[in-house]
Amino acid sequence: GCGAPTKSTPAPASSGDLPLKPASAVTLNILDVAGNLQLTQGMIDDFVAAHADTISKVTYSKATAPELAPKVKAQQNAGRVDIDLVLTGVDGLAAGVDQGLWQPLLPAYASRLPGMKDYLPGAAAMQKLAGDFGVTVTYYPSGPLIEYLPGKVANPPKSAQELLDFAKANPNTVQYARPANSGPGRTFLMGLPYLLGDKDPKDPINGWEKTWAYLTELNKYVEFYPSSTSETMKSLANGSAKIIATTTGWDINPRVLGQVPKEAKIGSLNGFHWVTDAHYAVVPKGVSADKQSAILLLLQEMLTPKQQAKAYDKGYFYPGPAVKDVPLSMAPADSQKAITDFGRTEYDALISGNPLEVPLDAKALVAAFDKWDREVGGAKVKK
Amino acid sequence: MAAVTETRAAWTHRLAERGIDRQLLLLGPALLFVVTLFIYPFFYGIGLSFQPEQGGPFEAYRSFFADAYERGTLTTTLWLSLPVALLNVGASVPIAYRMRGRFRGKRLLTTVLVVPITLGTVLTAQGLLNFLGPTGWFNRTLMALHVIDEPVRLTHNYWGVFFSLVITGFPFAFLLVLSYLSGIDPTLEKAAATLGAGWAQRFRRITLPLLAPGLATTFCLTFVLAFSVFPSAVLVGDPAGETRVISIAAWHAGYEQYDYPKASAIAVVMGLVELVVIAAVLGWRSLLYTGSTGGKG
Amino acid sequence: MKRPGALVVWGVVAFFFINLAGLVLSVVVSSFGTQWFDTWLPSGFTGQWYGEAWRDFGLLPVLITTLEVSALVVGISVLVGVPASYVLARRSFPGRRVLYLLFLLPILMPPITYGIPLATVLYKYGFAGHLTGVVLANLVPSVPFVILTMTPFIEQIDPAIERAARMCGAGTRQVFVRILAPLLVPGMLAASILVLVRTVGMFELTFLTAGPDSTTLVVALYNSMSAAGIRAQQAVDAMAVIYTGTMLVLLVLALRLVNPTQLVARVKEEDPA
Amino acid sequence: MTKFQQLRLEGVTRRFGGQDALVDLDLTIERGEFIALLGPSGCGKSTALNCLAGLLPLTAGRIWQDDTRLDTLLPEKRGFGMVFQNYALFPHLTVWKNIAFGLQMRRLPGAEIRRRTDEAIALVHLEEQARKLPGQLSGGQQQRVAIARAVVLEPSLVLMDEPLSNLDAKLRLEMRTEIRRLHQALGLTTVYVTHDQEEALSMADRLVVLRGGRVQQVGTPEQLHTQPANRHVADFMGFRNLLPMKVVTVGVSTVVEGGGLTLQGSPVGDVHPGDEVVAGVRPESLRIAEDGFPATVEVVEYQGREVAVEVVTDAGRRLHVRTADRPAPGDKVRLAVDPAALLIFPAGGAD
Amino acid sequence: MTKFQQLRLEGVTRRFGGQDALVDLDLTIERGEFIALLGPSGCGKSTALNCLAGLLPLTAGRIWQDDTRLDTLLPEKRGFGMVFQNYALFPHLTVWKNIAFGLQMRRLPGAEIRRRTDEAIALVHLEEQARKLPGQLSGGQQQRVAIARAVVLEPSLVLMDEPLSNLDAKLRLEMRTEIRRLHQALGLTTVYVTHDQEEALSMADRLVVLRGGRVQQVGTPEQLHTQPANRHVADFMGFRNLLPMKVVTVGVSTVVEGGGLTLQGSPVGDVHPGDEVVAGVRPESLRIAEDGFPATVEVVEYQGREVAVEVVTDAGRRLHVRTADRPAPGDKVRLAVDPAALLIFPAGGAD
Ligand SMILES: Nc1ncnc2c1ncn2[C@@H]1O[C@H](COP(=O)(O)OP(=O)(O)OP(=O)(O)O)[C@@H](O)[C@H]1O
Ligand SMILES: Nc1ncnc2c1ncn2[C@@H]1O[C@H](COP(=O)(O)OP(=O)(O)OP(=O)(O)O)[C@@H](O)[C@H]1O
Ligand SMILES: [Mg+2]
Ligand SMILES: [Mg+2]
Repeated sequence: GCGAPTKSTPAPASSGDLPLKPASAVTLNILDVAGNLQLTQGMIDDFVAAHADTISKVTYSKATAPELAPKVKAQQNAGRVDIDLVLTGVDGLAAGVDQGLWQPLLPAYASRLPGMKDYLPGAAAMQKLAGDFGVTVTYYPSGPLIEYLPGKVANPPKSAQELLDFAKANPNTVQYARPANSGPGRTFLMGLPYLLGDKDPKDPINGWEKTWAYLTELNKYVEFYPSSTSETMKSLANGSAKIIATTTGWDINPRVLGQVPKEAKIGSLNGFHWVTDAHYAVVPKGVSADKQSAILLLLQEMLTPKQQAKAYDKGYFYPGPAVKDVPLSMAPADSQKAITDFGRTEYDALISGNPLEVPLDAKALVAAFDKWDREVGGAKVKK
Repeated sequence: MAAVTETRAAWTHRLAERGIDRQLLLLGPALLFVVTLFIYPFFYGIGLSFQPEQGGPFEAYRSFFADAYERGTLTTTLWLSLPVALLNVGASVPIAYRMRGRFRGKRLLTTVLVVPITLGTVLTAQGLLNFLGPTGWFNRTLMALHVIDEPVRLTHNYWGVFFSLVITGFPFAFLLVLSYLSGIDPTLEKAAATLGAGWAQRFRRITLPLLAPGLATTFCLTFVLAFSVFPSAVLVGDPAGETRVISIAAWHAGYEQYDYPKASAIAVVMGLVELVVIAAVLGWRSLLYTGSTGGKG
Repeated sequence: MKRPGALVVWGVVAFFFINLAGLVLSVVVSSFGTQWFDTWLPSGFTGQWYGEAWRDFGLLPVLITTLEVSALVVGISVLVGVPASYVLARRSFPGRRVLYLLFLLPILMPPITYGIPLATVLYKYGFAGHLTGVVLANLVPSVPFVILTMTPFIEQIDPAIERAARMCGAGTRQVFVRILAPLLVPGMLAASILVLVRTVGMFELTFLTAGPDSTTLVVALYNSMSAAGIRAQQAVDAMAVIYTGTMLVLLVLALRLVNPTQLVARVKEEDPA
Repeated sequence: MTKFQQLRLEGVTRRFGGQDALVDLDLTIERGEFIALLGPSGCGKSTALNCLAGLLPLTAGRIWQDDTRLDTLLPEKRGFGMVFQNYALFPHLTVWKNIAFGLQMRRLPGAEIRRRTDEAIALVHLEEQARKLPGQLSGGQQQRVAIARAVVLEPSLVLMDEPLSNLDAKLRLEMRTEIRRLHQALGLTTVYVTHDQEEALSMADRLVVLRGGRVQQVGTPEQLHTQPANRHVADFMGFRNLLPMKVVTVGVSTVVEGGGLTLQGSPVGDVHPGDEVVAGVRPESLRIAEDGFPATVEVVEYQGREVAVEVVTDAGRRLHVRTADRPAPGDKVRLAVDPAALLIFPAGGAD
Repeated sequence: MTKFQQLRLEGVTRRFGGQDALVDLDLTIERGEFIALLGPSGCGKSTALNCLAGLLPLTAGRIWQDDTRLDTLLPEKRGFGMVFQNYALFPHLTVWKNIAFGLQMRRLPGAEIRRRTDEAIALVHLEEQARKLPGQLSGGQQQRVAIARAVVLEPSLVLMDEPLSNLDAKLRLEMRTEIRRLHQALGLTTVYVTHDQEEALSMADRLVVLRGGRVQQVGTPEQLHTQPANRHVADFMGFRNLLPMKVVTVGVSTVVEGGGLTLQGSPVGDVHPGDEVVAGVRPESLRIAEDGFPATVEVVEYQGREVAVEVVTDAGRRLHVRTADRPAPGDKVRLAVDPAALLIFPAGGAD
């Protein structure tokens, strides 16, 4: 049978023991739906260079998370899976779990991935979220944070209420992107219940009364919600927005890239909890045993501190490494330079000084998006 | 033997009278494509829309129509696509009409008019955001000229999507209209001129009716294009509000909620609405003259 | 021969184009800019974004695939679509309307309804995952598109001319090649350009059926635009410029070869005075 | 392309949405014959040609070429040539290419195509226009291209639909001669539609007169000219004066009277004393003669050697006369008619 | 729509890409005149009409309507009517609507439009076809629509480009009469292109003969018929026999000789003994007479009352003769020609 993804279709799961090493070198097709390659491509290329007998060649392709499931599903239905490894965020992972697309790697092969034992606490929490299917490869605490140009905002708000007051006083200058299209947008959304002390921060429909009230009130002073984070960055840079929502990565990387003036500053709201984020490696069902074994070897290597240090990148997923004891000094030189120039000393204190929370699961998140779209984003149109 | 050929001849003759003969084989390859590559997947999709996870076979449709927020996407989309299609076709006609005949620089002008077709959604979106944005050249110029004091907001709302659809849709319509127009015998207009018809009357009474079949097709195609707008509604529009078009709803259902039956149902609704509009247009067209648009010789 | 209408028309056209030029230019300028905040021009210029885009997406093979796919799709859909539209335009036979509707559907239905099952079918028979699959999938909306646009063109041609050709002993194939095709050139060109644009811009079907080595430019572009990750605006602009540049080259080539407005049948127009 | 011996039309009928354009046409065309179709505008001449060519499907009837049935064959398989009434030139091909087209379809060697095309172009005097497109030609030039395009193929049957209508007198005469010459030299069979009696009479071996889609008469030019089968054919063959009268006596010479005139003539078909009849006489058969009946000249039209005169008899009958004399309007003249030149048709006519 | 007194063409010239289609046409058309343009195919007749109608811009020259300059005016402002050689009927309008179109453009009241349209339809006998589209009409029917469409407007100037070429003889005669009648009744001014000399001679007040875009002669029908200005006009006016000869004596009667013949004729223009000349005689002016020169009959064509005969003189000259006698091919005949009927033109011709 073939067709659109349905939950029941079983795909051939190559269970049983995998060889330790592929019989002969394999080629891997890697699909990245999370922008993860920016952090890990170097690790993978290193591995391939060093272990040509295991992986002879890698092809990379990129897509957006929602497109992942249909594509994998179509291939699995037809019995020809040509995606061997997927690098994804929470959303893509969950979509695949929901559809039964992934090959469970854990706990069967946990022993082959010793690096998993050294996860940072936040990364470990994120790994729990992934269940048996994904292997966390990079991790960061994310946000919510606010960003502003010191020249335009002398007294940045220090709490959620102050942010609202600021928006009131300066209408149309506070911006966050539509959560469904933006990491900082959704982090801001998921972070609010903690800031406002909502009943159940994990239940957007029944537990977020204060959050929704707050967003509705804020909405009055927000001109519009861009559909990408880059847009908010642009607004900040050209002065049409004064305060925008951001995360650690979105703070550092755009400044490195010159999207946002270097002098931009971040601020945090009193009592915020980090809503963490991570990228996972998953293997679709139907991938041959040889390839799976090669992937396990690759992941094993990727979780070593030496490789993890590459995740510092240019601050895109700051800090980035998922495992302990990976100081910046281990990172490549250009990465170190970028972080030294554009990084912030206050991050260490903020990360250690605020609680870490895992994000909403996929279902709850979609529900939150939907509610946000209807009640906040869509409220601008008079129907 | 003779009798056999005779009956065969009679048989083909009878079929030919009903308009069936070997020429219809020319339809073959196209049919093959559509049947093998489209029909099955299409019915699969339709079938899927009647198999929601819970509820009866019409649950997916019911939930779409019961929810004002979802249902509203229909009007939103029509409110965007109908004016755009009308404007695109409507603007192409006078421009193309001016460009009949030969004149120097015609090829250049045509090329320039058709060039926006190459822009693609992304460049158009980026350009609109850059150019019409609050600090874009457009607002800068207007402010420099003191036409306005505050930047006007032309992106992330209805107008952003509208402009983007005009930019991508206009050359499309123009190219078709111009080509259709070139197929009309210019002598007919001359004849009308000698009968005292001024250019407006010539246009309305002669050119327009002869152009109508082409216009109908052009309108349908531009309309369909605008109706299924997706990327620009997200990129330069306000995807949660003003420009939450129906494809966003379908996308949302399919690729965010993973509710494929509902996504299919929305897509089917989309197709049906388009079909209604097109049927209206083609029905109107079939009332008009269709045939060759040349005179004698 | 100046009429007031003409002035208005050209005025509007000119306004449209000035803005359009500004729009395009703003992207081009931005793609060469280092930093561009609240100013008329970027603070500096660089070509680095193109280099980055080129490297990040391995654009050379992507461009080649794009060209191959679009040439194949355009060629096949014209070859298959024109004869079919001929029959639909010229002949009346039982079931003609049903067929017309059938050909209309693939254009009407968003790929979301049939994309996944289509990709499944193509994967099942081993077509998807490489060029063939991408081409086949793109033909699904393209063939009907050609049929739809060509029908009015064919109706415009005087059937007596075809009859004359038959009397000269030309069979159906020759009537097509020698008589109809040249007369339909403007139509076929218009249809081809539009199919080309649609194919190069067709994201969903291409993505669903493309393999790792058969992605086209638009897939790369969309990913640069909307895939997760932080990318410099300028890099996206650069990608968009590359995309547009490619299309522009194709379009100008096409227009050089044939002038869509000059229907050879109509040489009665005045020659330039 | 094989030469046939005979072409038989059996009950060929063509209807357009309930309206008859051609009814029950039976005709046998022998190889090498030159047949002219004549008849008033809209009588079905072009329809008949189109049916023969296979361009219009028959509503009923059959066409046989010797023993093969022709009406189910595609036009391009019949190997006929046709000059269309509205030319139907290929607008995108030059004159030369228009004419060469058929030869190219036959895949003849290039040299032969060139030779024959050039010959055909010379035949219709279009050497100077050979590189022009049809849209750049005058009406008559276009028509000549159409003729050349059809005859260059030397087809077994040529169908010509008013091929000379847009040519001037001189060229028309010349083309007539050329067409006849080709017809004879190449042993073609020709079916020729014309509205010009003189053309039909001078060129054809046999004439077919149609009216309202129905055959009125088939015969040699002479038969038609001298013995039209009914008053419609007579009307069409130039018997411009058709006078309703009554038969007085039948005998060696039949006498009819009416409208103040009593005339003698030759009956066509059965007439009996007392019958209502129509007496037909050509303008050129009316003589100005002393012993004739009186009439007054009303209109005189100059026509070169002769003048066309319209006269009114004393009883108010209007008659057309053609004469080399030059009467002036208002003149009183006396007119006579030779009994052999006055034909008497039953009034009902054989519709 | 105002009636004018005079229409003046001054040096009207039209070139198509370097090729002259009409050169330096000077012509004054008085109100109420009926002018016929004649000339061989491709001589520029349609071009002249199109220039007058404003459908083709002039390459040079001017057109004046009384004191207003016309050639800069848009066609729709000139208020002329035109019958196109290729009809140019509106394919999407029925016969009725095609004819009513011009009236509707004038915003006449509905009742009047209906009345006048119906009248025009009756005039051309198309009552039964009124609801058909042009594509469903026969060639002659289409042509009649074109005529009706132009005359229904009763324009101050009617331009007709071979309006009767596709009609049968009977209808053509009738239409001719109608056109003349309308011309006179409505006081129209008419410019009429035809390839049919007889038509031109019988209808027009003045004829303009063109050749290769240049005027050859302007005059009354009679002048043209009897005194063609040069051998080209003669050729065109039916002097089918044009014999290159040499002048022997000039005097009361000019004697020419050549090709074994010695003939007497009337010179047109200056000729001197010894000049190379062309002697022209119509086929109908050659008589079979005992005292004539001998010739052998080659071809005999039946043409109704008369036959067209091609003879060859003993010296091999080919001559066309029209006679009521019926010689048979191979017969020896003797031919004579009246000196008044033999015109002698200088050989150079006045091109
Ligand atoms: N558009 C054009 N381009 C080039 N040459 C042209 C064009 N139109 C007409 N001609 C040429 O101009 C000459 C005059 O053409 P015109 O149509 O006036 O002839 P005509 O006298 O009406 O002939 P006919 O009796 O055959 O209709 C012809 O030789 C024709 O080939
Ligand atoms: N497609 C059509 N639909 C309806 N009626 C038609 C169609 N074609 C021809 N007719 C009618 O059939 C009749 C015969 O037409 P046909 O063309 O054979 O006439 P014709 O003898 O060639 O006349 P002409 O001498 O005027 O060309 C005409 O009355 C015409 O109106
Ligand atoms: Mg006809
Ligand atoms: Mg002409």
